[in-house]
Amino acid sequence: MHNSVQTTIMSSSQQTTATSQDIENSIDSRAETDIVPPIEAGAHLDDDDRRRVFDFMLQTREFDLAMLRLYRQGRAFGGVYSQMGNEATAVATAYALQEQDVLFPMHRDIGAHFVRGQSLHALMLNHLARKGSMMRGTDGTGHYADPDKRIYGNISHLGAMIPVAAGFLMASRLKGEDCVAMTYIGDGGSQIGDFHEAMNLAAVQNLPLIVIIENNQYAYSTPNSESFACERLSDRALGYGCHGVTVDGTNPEAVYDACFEAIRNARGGGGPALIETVSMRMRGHAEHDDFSYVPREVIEYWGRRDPVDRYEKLVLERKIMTADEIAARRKEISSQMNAVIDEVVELPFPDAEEGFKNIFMD
Amino acid sequence: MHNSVQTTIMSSSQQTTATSQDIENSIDSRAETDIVPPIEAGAHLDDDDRRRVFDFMLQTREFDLAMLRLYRQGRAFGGVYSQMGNEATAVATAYALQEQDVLFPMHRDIGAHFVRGQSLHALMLNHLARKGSMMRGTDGTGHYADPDKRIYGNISHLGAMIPVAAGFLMASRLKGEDCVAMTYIGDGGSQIGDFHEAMNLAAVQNLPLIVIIENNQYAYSTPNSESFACERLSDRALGYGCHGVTVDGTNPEAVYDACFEAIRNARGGGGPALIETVSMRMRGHAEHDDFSYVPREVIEYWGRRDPVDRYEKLVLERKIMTADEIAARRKEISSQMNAVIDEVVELPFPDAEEGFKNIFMD
Amino acid sequence: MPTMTYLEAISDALRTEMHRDESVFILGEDVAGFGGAFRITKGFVEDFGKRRVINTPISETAIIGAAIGAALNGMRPVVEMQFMDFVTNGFNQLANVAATTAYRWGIPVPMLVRGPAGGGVGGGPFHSRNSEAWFAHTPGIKVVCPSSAADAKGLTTAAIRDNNPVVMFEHKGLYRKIREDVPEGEYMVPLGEARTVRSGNDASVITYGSMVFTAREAAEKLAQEEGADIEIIDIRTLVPFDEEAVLASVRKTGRALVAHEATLTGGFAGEIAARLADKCFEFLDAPIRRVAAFDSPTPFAPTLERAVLPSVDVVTKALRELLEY
Amino acid sequence: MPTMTYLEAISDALRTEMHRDESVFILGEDVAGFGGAFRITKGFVEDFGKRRVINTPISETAIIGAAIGAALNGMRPVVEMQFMDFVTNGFNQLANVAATTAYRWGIPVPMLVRGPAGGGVGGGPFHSRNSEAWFAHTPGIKVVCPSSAADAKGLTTAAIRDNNPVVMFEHKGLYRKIREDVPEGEYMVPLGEARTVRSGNDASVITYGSMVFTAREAAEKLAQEEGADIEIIDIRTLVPFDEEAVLASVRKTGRALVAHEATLTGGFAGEIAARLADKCFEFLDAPIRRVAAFDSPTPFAPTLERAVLPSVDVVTKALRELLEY
Ligand SMILES: Cc1ncc(C[n+]2csc(CCOP(=O)(O)OP(=O)(O)O)c2C)c(N)n1
Ligand SMILES: Cc1ncc(C[n+]2csc(CCOP(=O)(O)OP(=O)(O)O)c2C)c(N)n1
Ligand SMILES: [Mg+2]
Ligand SMILES: [Mg+2]
Repeated sequence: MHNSVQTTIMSSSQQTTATSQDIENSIDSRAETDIVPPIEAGAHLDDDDRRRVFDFMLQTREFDLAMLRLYRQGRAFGGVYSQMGNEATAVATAYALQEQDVLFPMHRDIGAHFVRGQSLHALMLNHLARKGSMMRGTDGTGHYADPDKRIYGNISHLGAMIPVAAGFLMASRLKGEDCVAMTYIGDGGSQIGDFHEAMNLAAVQNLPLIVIIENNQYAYSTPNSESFACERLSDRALGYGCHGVTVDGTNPEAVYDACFEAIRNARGGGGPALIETVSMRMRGHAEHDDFSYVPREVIEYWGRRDPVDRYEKLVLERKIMTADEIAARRKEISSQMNAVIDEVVELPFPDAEEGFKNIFMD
Repeated sequence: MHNSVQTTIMSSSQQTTATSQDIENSIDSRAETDIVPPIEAGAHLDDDDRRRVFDFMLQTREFDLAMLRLYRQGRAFGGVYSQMGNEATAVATAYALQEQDVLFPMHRDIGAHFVRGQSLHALMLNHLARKGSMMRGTDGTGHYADPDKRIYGNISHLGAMIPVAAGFLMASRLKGEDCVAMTYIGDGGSQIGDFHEAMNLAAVQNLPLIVIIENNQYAYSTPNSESFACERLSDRALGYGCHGVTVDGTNPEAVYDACFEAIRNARGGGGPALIETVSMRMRGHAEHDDFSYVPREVIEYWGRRDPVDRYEKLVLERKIMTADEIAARRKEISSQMNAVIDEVVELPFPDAEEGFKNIFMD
Repeated sequence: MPTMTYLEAISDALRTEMHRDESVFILGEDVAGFGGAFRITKGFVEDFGKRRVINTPISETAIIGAAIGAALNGMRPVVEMQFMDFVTNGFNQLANVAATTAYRWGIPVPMLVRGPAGGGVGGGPFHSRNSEAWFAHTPGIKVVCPSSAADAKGLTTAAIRDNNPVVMFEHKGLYRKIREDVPEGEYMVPLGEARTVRSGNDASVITYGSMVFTAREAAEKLAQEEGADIEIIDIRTLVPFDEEAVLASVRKTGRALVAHEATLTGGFAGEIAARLADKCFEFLDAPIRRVAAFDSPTPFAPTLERAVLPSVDVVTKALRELLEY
Repeated sequence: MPTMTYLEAISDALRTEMHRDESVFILGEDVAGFGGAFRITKGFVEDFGKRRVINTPISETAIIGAAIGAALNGMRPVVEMQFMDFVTNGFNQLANVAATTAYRWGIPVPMLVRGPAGGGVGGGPFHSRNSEAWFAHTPGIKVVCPSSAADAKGLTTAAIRDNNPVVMFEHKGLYRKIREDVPEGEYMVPLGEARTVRSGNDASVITYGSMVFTAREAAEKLAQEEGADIEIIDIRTLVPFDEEAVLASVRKTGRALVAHEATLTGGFAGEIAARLADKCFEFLDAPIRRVAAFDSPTPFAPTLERAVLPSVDVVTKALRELLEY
C-alpha cells in the first residue's frame, strides 16, 4: 500500500495563474466525455454497513439543509460551513474507526460526529452556544470535545490539532491502550507547518495516526493551483516514510476501504497514513461567501458527482433501500432535525458568569 | 531530473531504537567490503574549477583546524561548529552560484563564505564579535549579512531563513532581476515547520530557490532514526512538486553537478530544488560535545570518506596539483589563517554603546 | 474631504501607497481576487496585477518570512493576516527574524503586518485576540493600533513608509462602525504621536483602539450627568510610545485611567501605568486605575463576551471612583 | 539536607516525580541519552526507558502539541525546550491550544514546558531571551521563574502536579552558579506564593529570577555603605501572582523598585508597578521605579551585553534614589 494511488481525480501542476487553469486543474482530463463512473461496491463494507453509511450521509445532507434554512432565516449564530460534497468522506472515514479510537474532526466533518453517536441536540446546543452546551458558551460550532464519544474538536488555527492527536497516541502507547486517532486537514491547511511537524513526528514515532486531507479544490477563495504545486497531496507520504493514498472523496466505498486498510496497518504497528480524499466544496467557504470565484463548469462537473446521489444509486441497485424508503427517511431526518434546531435556537445563551470560570483547572 | 536519485549512501527506515540500528542506518549496506569508491570527474567542472574548489576545501579544513586550536587554547569565543565532513558540500554548492545569486548559509557552511569571497579577517572579526565586526558585537559566528557579497547569514532558530530566502526571490522577480537563492538546512532542521511552508511557497510561486539538506547523520546527539522515517530527505521534493535529488555530500563533483543542474533549471523558470547531500558530521555538535554517542564504526566508516582526502586523490590523479604543491598550499593557508586569527583574537570587544544602537532604523 | 469607513481608509492608504511606490506589494491569504476576508484589497489585483497582490498558501510563517526576505531585497511588503490571531503561527519570524535584523545587520526591514484584531463581534477565542502587548514587549517591532478612520489611513501610510517591521492591529469592530472625514490622497500620521480625543481637566483616560469609543461614551455620560471634564488621550501607537503627551495630560489632570480591550494582566496598560507611577508621582491625586478585559480567552456567546470585555459602564464606574477619590 | 545546584535541583524534582507518578514523561530534543543540552535529564533514559524519555525531531510545534495531546489523554508531560528562545516556534500551540483548553473544554491540560532562559552568559540574541511576559499576558498559562535551588526543585514539582499548562523559565546563568540546601525527596513550593528573600523596612525590591541575586548584592551594599534596610520579595511565579505579599511589603516600606532581567517595555514589572500604583497609592512615599534590560535584543559581545542588562550598579543607584526621595 506504500504510496499507492487508488483513484486520482485531479491533476494539478505548477501553474500559478488564471481561472481557465483552475478549471482544468479541478476537472478530470476525461471531463469532455464526463461520464460519471458508478460507485462500485468495495472490499470491506457489507450491505448493513452500507445502509448505515448511507443513512449518516443523509443525516449530514439534511443537517446542512437545515442549517442553511436557519442561516437564510437570519437565525444562525456562528459560522455555517457547508458539508456539501464532503458527506462521503466525513462519514466513511469515521465509520472505519473502532469505538476505542479517537476522532479529531474539522469544520466539514459533521458526518463524522454523527457516526460517533453525537446527538443532534448536543451538537446544536454547542453550535449555537446556547445554555447547557458542552462548551458553556466559551466557544461554539464543532469546536467541542466529548471525551465519552472520543471526539476532540478543532480550534480555528488550521493544523493545530494534528500534533495534539499525535501526542494523544503517545499517551495511549504509554498506557498500553489500543487506540487509533483520525484527524483531518484541508487542501489549504496542509500547507501549515504544524502538518509537517506532526506527520513527521507520527512517522518517526510510528504512531497509529490517520490524517485525512480533504482536498476540496479550494481554501476559502484560493484554488489549489495557488496553494501547492505537487501532483497529489498524498505524495507527501513518501517524504514522511508513511503510507499515502489518494481516493475519490465522493465515493464512500473507496474512502472506507482506504481508511480500513490504513487503520488495520496502523493498529498493527505499521505507522501513520496520509489519505487524500478528492472532492469539491459545493458551497462558499461559509454561507456569507457566494463563491463566485468558482467557475460554473467546476460546480457543474462536481454537481454530477454529488456523493449522496452517487451512493443512492448503489443503495438502490443493491436493493438495500427502495426509492420510497429513502424519500421517507430523508423526510423523517429533515423534520427531526428542523424540530431540534428550532427548539435549540430559541434557548437562551449561557449565563454571563460562565465567562469567568475555568481559566485554570484546580 | 524529477526526483531522480544520483547517489544514495544512506538507507534509513522507521526504526526508533538503539545504537546498533543507528550504525546500520549510517553505514552503507555494502559496508562490509567497505571499498571507498574513487571520486570520478563530473560533467560540469573543468580542471581550473577543480583547482579552485579543492583550494576552497583546503581553506575550509585549515580554518577548522585553526578554530580547533583556538578552542583548545581556551581563546575561542562563541560556538565552534566543526565543518569537518562538510567541506565538499559547502564549497561545491556555493561554487555553482553566479555572482548575482544570493547565499543564505548555515553554521557548517564556512566553505561557502570563502567561495563568495569573504575575507577571513572580516569573518573572524565577526565570529569573535570584535570591535569593527560586521555585526558590531550584537551577534557573532556566521550570523552576519554582507549584502555586497550577497551573503545573508542564519539565525539560531533552524529553518527560519528558508522562507526569508523565498521572499528575497519574490522581490527579485518583482524587480526583474536574475537571481537564484541557495540556502541550507540539516537533517535535524528539516523537521521544522518553516521548512515545509517555505518549500511549498517556493514551489507554488515557482521561485529559483535551491535548498540543500545537509544530511550529516546527526542533529546534535539525535541520530536520523529519531529525526525522520523517510528513506531519503529528498523524497520530500515530490510532495512539493519540485526537483529533488540525493547526492554523496563528500564528493564535490557530484554535489556541484547536482547544483549546477538544479540552478540552471531554476534560473530557467523550472522552480525550486531540494538537494540532499549525505555526509557525516565528523566532530561533536560544537566543540564542547565529545560526540561519544556516535559509534566508533560510524566515525571510522566516514573517516575513510574524508571529503578533502578523497578529492585530493582526484586532484593528484588529474595532475592538477602535485603532492608537494598541496602540502605547501596547506601550510600557507594554515599559517595565514593562524596569523589572522591570532591577530583578531587580541582585538578588543566593541564599545558598549553599540548595544544601544539600531534597534530601529531611521 | 471625503468620508470613509475605517476599513475604506485602510484600503485607500494601501492603494495610494501602491500607486506611489512600486516597491509596495501585498501578500496574504485570499488577498487577490477575493480581496481578503474583509475585502480590504478588493479590486487591487485588477489594478496592480497578480505580481503585486499575491495569494499565498495558508502558511503564516512563510508569509511573514517571505515579507522579511522581500524587505531585505528592497521592497516594502504589506502582509495581511486573515485574522490577527493567526500571527501566532508566524510568531517566530516576527519575534526573532524581523525584530533583530536592524540591530544585527543594520539593514532596514520595512514591512507591515496588518489584520483584523479585537473582540465584541462574536468572534470567539480564535478570532478576537488583542495581542499587541506581545509585540510591544519585542524590541525591534513597532506596534500600531488605529482608532479612527483618518488615523487608520494615516498610520497605515506611516507604517508602510517606516523602515522597520510594523504590526498593525485593526479593530474589526471598527471596520464598518465609523464613517468619518478622511484626507484625500497621500496622508500620513507619524508613528509615536498621541492624539487628544477630548480635552479635559478632571481626569485622563489613556487608551487606544476600540476603547477610545468606550471611553468617549463614558466621558460624555459623566459630562452630562455630573459635569465631569474628562480628557481622553489616544496613544495610537504603543511602540513608539508618546510618553510626553501622556505624562503631560496626567500632570494636568492628576488622575489617570488606563484602558484597553486586551486582557488585564501583562497588558500594555501596565506599562503605561508604570510610567505614570514613576514619572507623574508628584502630580497624582488618586491611584492609577486600569480597565481591561477579564483574564480569559474571549468567549463566543454574547452573554459571556459582553461580561468579560470592558464596557462603558465599567469605564464610567472607574472614572467616577477616580473623580471621587 | 543535601546541597544541590539549581540545575541538579530541577533534575532531582523531575526524577522524583517520574518515580512517583507513572504519568509523568519527558519529551524534547536530545533529552534521552545525551540528557539535554544542559544535561538535566542525564541518566533518565537509563532509569525510565525510551518510552518515558523521548528524543523528538526538531519540531517545537509538534513537541508542544504532542504534550497537549498526551495531557488530554491523562499524562503529565514535561517538555524541554533546548533553549527557551525556541518556544517561539511552538508559540501557537501554547497560546491557542494549551491556553484555551480548560476554558473551552473543562478538561485539564497538565503539562510543563521548561527550559533555559535568560542572558548574561554570552548567549547572544537567540539564546538569551526572557520571554515570560508574553505568557503572563496569555490567560490560561501559568508562568514560573525560580531563583533558588530549593525553589527550582519545589516549583518544578508543583508545576508538574498542576493541572494546567505551566511554562517555567530556568535562568541558565543560575544553573551552576548556586549550590544550596535543597530538601530531599518530594518537595513542593506552591505556585503563587512569593518569598521574602530579605526583610527590610526602607524600600521593597519586587523581583524574580536572576535579578534576585542582583538585588541582593545591591541591598547588601547599601546596608553596609549606608545602613539601608531593603526588603526583597521574590514573586517566584508571575501567574498566579501573589499580589497580597507584594502589596504588604510595599505598604510596609512605602518605596518600591520592580526589577527583572527582561526588557523594560511591556515587561512584567509594568504589571507589578501598575498594581502597586493602584492598590498602594496611599502608602507610597516615592515614585515606583523599574529596573530592567534596555529595549533591545540581547547582544553577543560581553561589553554590549553587560551594558544592556540590568546590573548591581543600576539597581543600587535606583534604590539610592528611592531612599533619598
Ligand atoms: C493558521 C490559519 N490561517 C488562516 C486561517 C483562516 N482560514 C480559515 S478556513 C481557511 C481556508 C481553509 O481551507 P482548507 O484547509 O482547504 O479547508 P476547507 O475549508 O476548504 O475545507 C482559512 C484560510 C486559519 N483558520 N488558520
Ligand atoms: C528551532 C530550533 N530548535 C532547536 C534548536 C537547537 N539546536 C541547534 S543546532 C541543533 C541540531 C541541528 O542539527 P542539524 O539540523 O542536523 O544540523 P547539524 O548541526 O547536524 O549540521 C539543535 C537542536 C535550534 N537552533 N532551533
Ligand atoms: Mg479546501
Ligand atoms: Mg545534522
